[in-house]
Amino acid sequence: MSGYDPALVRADFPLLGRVIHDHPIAYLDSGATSISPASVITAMSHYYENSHANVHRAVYVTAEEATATYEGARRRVGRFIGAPHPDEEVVFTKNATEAFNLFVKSWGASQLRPGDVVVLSEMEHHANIVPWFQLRDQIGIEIRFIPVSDDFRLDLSGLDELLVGAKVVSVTGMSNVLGTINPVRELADRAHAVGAILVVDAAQSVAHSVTNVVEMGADAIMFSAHKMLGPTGLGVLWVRREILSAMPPFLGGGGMIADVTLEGFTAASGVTRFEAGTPPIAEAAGLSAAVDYLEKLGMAAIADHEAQLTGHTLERLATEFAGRVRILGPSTLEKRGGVISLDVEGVHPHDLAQVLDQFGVCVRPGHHCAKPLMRRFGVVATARVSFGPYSTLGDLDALFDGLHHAVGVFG
Amino acid sequence: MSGYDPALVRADFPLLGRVIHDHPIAYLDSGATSISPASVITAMSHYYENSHANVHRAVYVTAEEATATYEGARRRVGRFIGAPHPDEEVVFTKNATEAFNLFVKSWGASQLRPGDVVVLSEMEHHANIVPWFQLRDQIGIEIRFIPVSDDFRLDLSGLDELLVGAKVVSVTGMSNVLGTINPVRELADRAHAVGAILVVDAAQSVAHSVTNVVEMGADAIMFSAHKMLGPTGLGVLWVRREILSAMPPFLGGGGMIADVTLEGFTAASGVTRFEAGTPPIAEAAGLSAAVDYLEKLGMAAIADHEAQLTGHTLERLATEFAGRVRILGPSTLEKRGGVISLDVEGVHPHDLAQVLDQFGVCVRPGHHCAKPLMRRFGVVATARVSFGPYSTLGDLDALFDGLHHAVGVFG
Amino acid sequence: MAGMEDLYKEIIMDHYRSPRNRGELLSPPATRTEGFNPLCGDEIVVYLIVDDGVLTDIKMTGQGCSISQASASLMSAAVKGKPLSDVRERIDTFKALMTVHEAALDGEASDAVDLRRLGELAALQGVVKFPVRIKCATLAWNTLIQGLEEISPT
Amino acid sequence: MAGMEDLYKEIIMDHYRSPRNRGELLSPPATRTEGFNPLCGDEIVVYLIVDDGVLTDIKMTGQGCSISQASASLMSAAVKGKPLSDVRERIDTFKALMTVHEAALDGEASDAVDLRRLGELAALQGVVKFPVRIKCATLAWNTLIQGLEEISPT
Ligand SMILES: Cc1ncc(COP(=O)(O)O)c(C=O)c1O
Ligand SMILES: Cc1ncc(COP(=O)(O)O)c(C=O)c1O
Repeated sequence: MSGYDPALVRADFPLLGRVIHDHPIAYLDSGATSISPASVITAMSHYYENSHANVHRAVYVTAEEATATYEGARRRVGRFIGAPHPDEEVVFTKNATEAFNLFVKSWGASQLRPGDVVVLSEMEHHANIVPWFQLRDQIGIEIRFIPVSDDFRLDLSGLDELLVGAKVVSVTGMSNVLGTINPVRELADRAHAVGAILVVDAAQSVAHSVTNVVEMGADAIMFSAHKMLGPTGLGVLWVRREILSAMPPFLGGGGMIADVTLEGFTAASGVTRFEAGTPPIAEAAGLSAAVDYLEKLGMAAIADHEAQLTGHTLERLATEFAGRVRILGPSTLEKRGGVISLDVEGVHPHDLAQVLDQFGVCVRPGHHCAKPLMRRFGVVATARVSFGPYSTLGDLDALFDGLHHAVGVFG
Repeated sequence: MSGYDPALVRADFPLLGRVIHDHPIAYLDSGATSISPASVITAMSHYYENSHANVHRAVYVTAEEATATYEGARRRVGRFIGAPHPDEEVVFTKNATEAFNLFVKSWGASQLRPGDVVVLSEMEHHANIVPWFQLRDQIGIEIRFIPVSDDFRLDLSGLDELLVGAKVVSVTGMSNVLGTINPVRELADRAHAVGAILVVDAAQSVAHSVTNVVEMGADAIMFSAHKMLGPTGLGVLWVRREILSAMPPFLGGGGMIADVTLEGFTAASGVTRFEAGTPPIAEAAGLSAAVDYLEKLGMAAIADHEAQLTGHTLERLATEFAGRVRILGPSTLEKRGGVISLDVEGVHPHDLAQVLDQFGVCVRPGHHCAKPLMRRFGVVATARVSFGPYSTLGDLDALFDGLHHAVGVFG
Repeated sequence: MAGMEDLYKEIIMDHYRSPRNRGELLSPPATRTEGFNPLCGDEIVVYLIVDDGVLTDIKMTGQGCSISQASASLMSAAVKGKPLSDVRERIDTFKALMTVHEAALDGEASDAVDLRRLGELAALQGVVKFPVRIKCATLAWNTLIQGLEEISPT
Repeated sequence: MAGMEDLYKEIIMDHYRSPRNRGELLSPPATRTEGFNPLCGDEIVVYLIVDDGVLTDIKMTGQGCSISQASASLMSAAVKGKPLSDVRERIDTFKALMTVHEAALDGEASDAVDLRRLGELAALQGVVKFPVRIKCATLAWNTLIQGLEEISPT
């Protein structure tokens, strides 16, 4: 971790200057949304103050700048995830959820036939479940779930049977509840071996480790700008060119057409066919700046830093709360990221989060949009701690102060 | 126009400080996207710097603030358009186009049967055409178009026949090409008389005159934040409560569910069922500030101001370019807004816009996402001038300087 | 800024630790109504017996946070054995209590709630300072309303 | 900042005002290929006759801005009567000219285009400084490529 100074990083994030209930804020909810460095906020203000114009269709200077900003962001984020052809593969959506819906309702609805099998996992976020259910209710596909083992891993022992008839395997790169990092490359190879494609939910992983779509072997991935230090209102869908080019449009409207008459319309070619209406231009400017910032820190360095914090937290939980706190997720650092779900005996996650708030600590209670996983482990909710590049040992001290207090009050 | 000082208004917009090719910028492209006052930009930075958190599911302070900001924006914009029940009727989307797609693919797909008639008009934006074509290709509805007369108005002489079998009439409140303001109330009454609902595309009108959904008699309206001094990445769908409550969800994912199991899902009730995934939170903060700003100026005052500029422009065109410039739209102020499409003899709109850029003047050349209308009037493109509350007579002087120059170069 | 003591009043902690009227009733004759909070996963089942216009018995099961559990317990104590008209009045008073905050947010005046008429329920007043927790407090009440609705539709 | 004179060179205005090879050819024998720019509505129809490996005739109709019209006219003059190998070379050179800007945006070095080999086409060079107009300049060329593709698929 030479060169990585969390205190310096922290200083780049205006929100971390806040004082909550007389405590410096300890933002430990990056799994829900990350916060932004000043450079991201400034990039968006800069657009609004200087180049606020619509894209694609005008010739005046600010409109050219807006177009360059927007298309530049497409290339920037494409390179960040190792996309071979950013201009032809990166689609901007409003969030990762829309990216899933677009893919399922365009690729899925056009390529899948009744009885085709879609393989998900029990640890998926609702964004990677509900759109498939909607498609099933419409065209009659079959959905199967890779089970999760008692040690919080995908149980691949029955995968061969699950893959019979499969046309797509869609799994998360990293669980937003367990922190588990899944063996994406292995899943890609096994999916491809039976002629299925592999879709990866990269929402939780993209800001915390190096992402390379080619090395992953993925055919499509989805993520959100707001979980990678960027703004709300922007998601990314990357689809391999060969697959994307066969996908029919999803939303209809301006910007996605080649022609419209009173009789019908023809869709544009290329990624713009999936981007109907005025796109999130300022948000794209923000995402570019976020990617710049992440790369400046270095994705490997960020991963190291967060692993250190995660290890520290797991250790302190084991020593200070043995038998009182169950961790819903792997208890060692192996193949796990900086998301730690707590189940504290006698303290409901909502109450825990409320007590922690009094210490300036931000953690998220709830089902984390993963109700099937909650049921699998017999809980209705957990309190989730999650890290970002700006997290520090000081945040952890606040967290543990609060945990001790909560156990005292409710225990 | 007592009290309305365009110079003072102009000072609120940072972008208007720009100098383009040695000219102060004359931003005359508000029909494509408006620019934002400092208060809107600051409202978003404020969110990112102070309350950047996800909404709805957390108990800590910044998350509560984010939720209050987001839900507050729903109420704010609901009141702005006279919605009787903002909390139950205002849905946030990514733009007006998504709002149309949501409505067509939720309400339309669930309520319309093969053979049902949808009545649009020849002057619609692609956003109010293509989604209906997509639905037609899926379920076999019939789409009819109210023709546009030679004087650039809806030709309602055959409306009774068009309405036979109609379940929905969907028209624009104001044309984004012609500037024509349509008789929405009359259309509402006639649609309702045959049991059809009325949908209004308010994208062009909402920032330029008073909007009241009840007085309009509308059942649903759509618009975008970015055309009303607000940010990119946010649209609004308002649907009357009785109609909204029967609509099935559109995008699936987190936040829109009541429950998810391995067998299926049940949708949440209320507007959140249409807002899957992390919503545009900063954008909602920006929209609130934009609405505050618009109301501070006063919608009636803005309408007056823009009418004055429009009248002035029509006059100068008639006196300085008689016979050389055709206006695609009404030539008087009656029932028309501040959008003026020019067809200049011998000067292609693209070239005109390019020359105007040299004078710091921003106008938009193209088909304005209204290709059927372009065909109706035998042009492939126009150069469109459009006003905002910050437009001034000085902008018009620059425009006319440029027009004279362009005619000189190309004439 | 609201402090913890506004939320976790002694009465609330007491009802949370020793919930009243917990358990099931045979259904039928009792009605059985499920409620849940999709945002946080809290669940409740409310059993009701109404006899001659009186809510003669109420029992509840479920899981949830201290606020939702205590609110349920407080509610059961406040309505058990009461004529339905009294029960409805209690519900209205509780609702008024919980909407104070929304109204205040909107900058509108709200009818002050007479706290003395609330008895122990007044302990829930602090919840309105924590808007996200209002949904926790109202879960049991909304489920009660639904249950009564099933017994005698209005 | 690029000025008007970079875009509206004299040669361009000349080809715009007096377009070469305008008109139609009987099809068949000529191929007829339509192209259009969905962003601005410009349209073009390119007629081609290829005889024994030589583009013996080319004619065009359509409407568009000065850049798209002039580019079409310049193109027709540059390829008419040329062997297909020469035509392809012209196309490649033109493409290289138009991508200079994209590459420069990305901060990558690009092979310099030998302007002398371009002849009159060099007048289009200024277009790259106006990225939005590149699509205007390339419309005719892309339509030509498509037409040749129909004649002898590669
Ligand atoms: C009349 C009209 N309807 C719909 C739209 C679509 O708006 P957006 O691009 O924000 O989705 C526009 C703007 O382009 C418009 O002018
Ligand atoms: C694993 C995972 N997938 C998908 C999503 C959905 O992202 P968004 O809400 O930005 O659409 C999330 C975040 O909530 C997530 O954690």
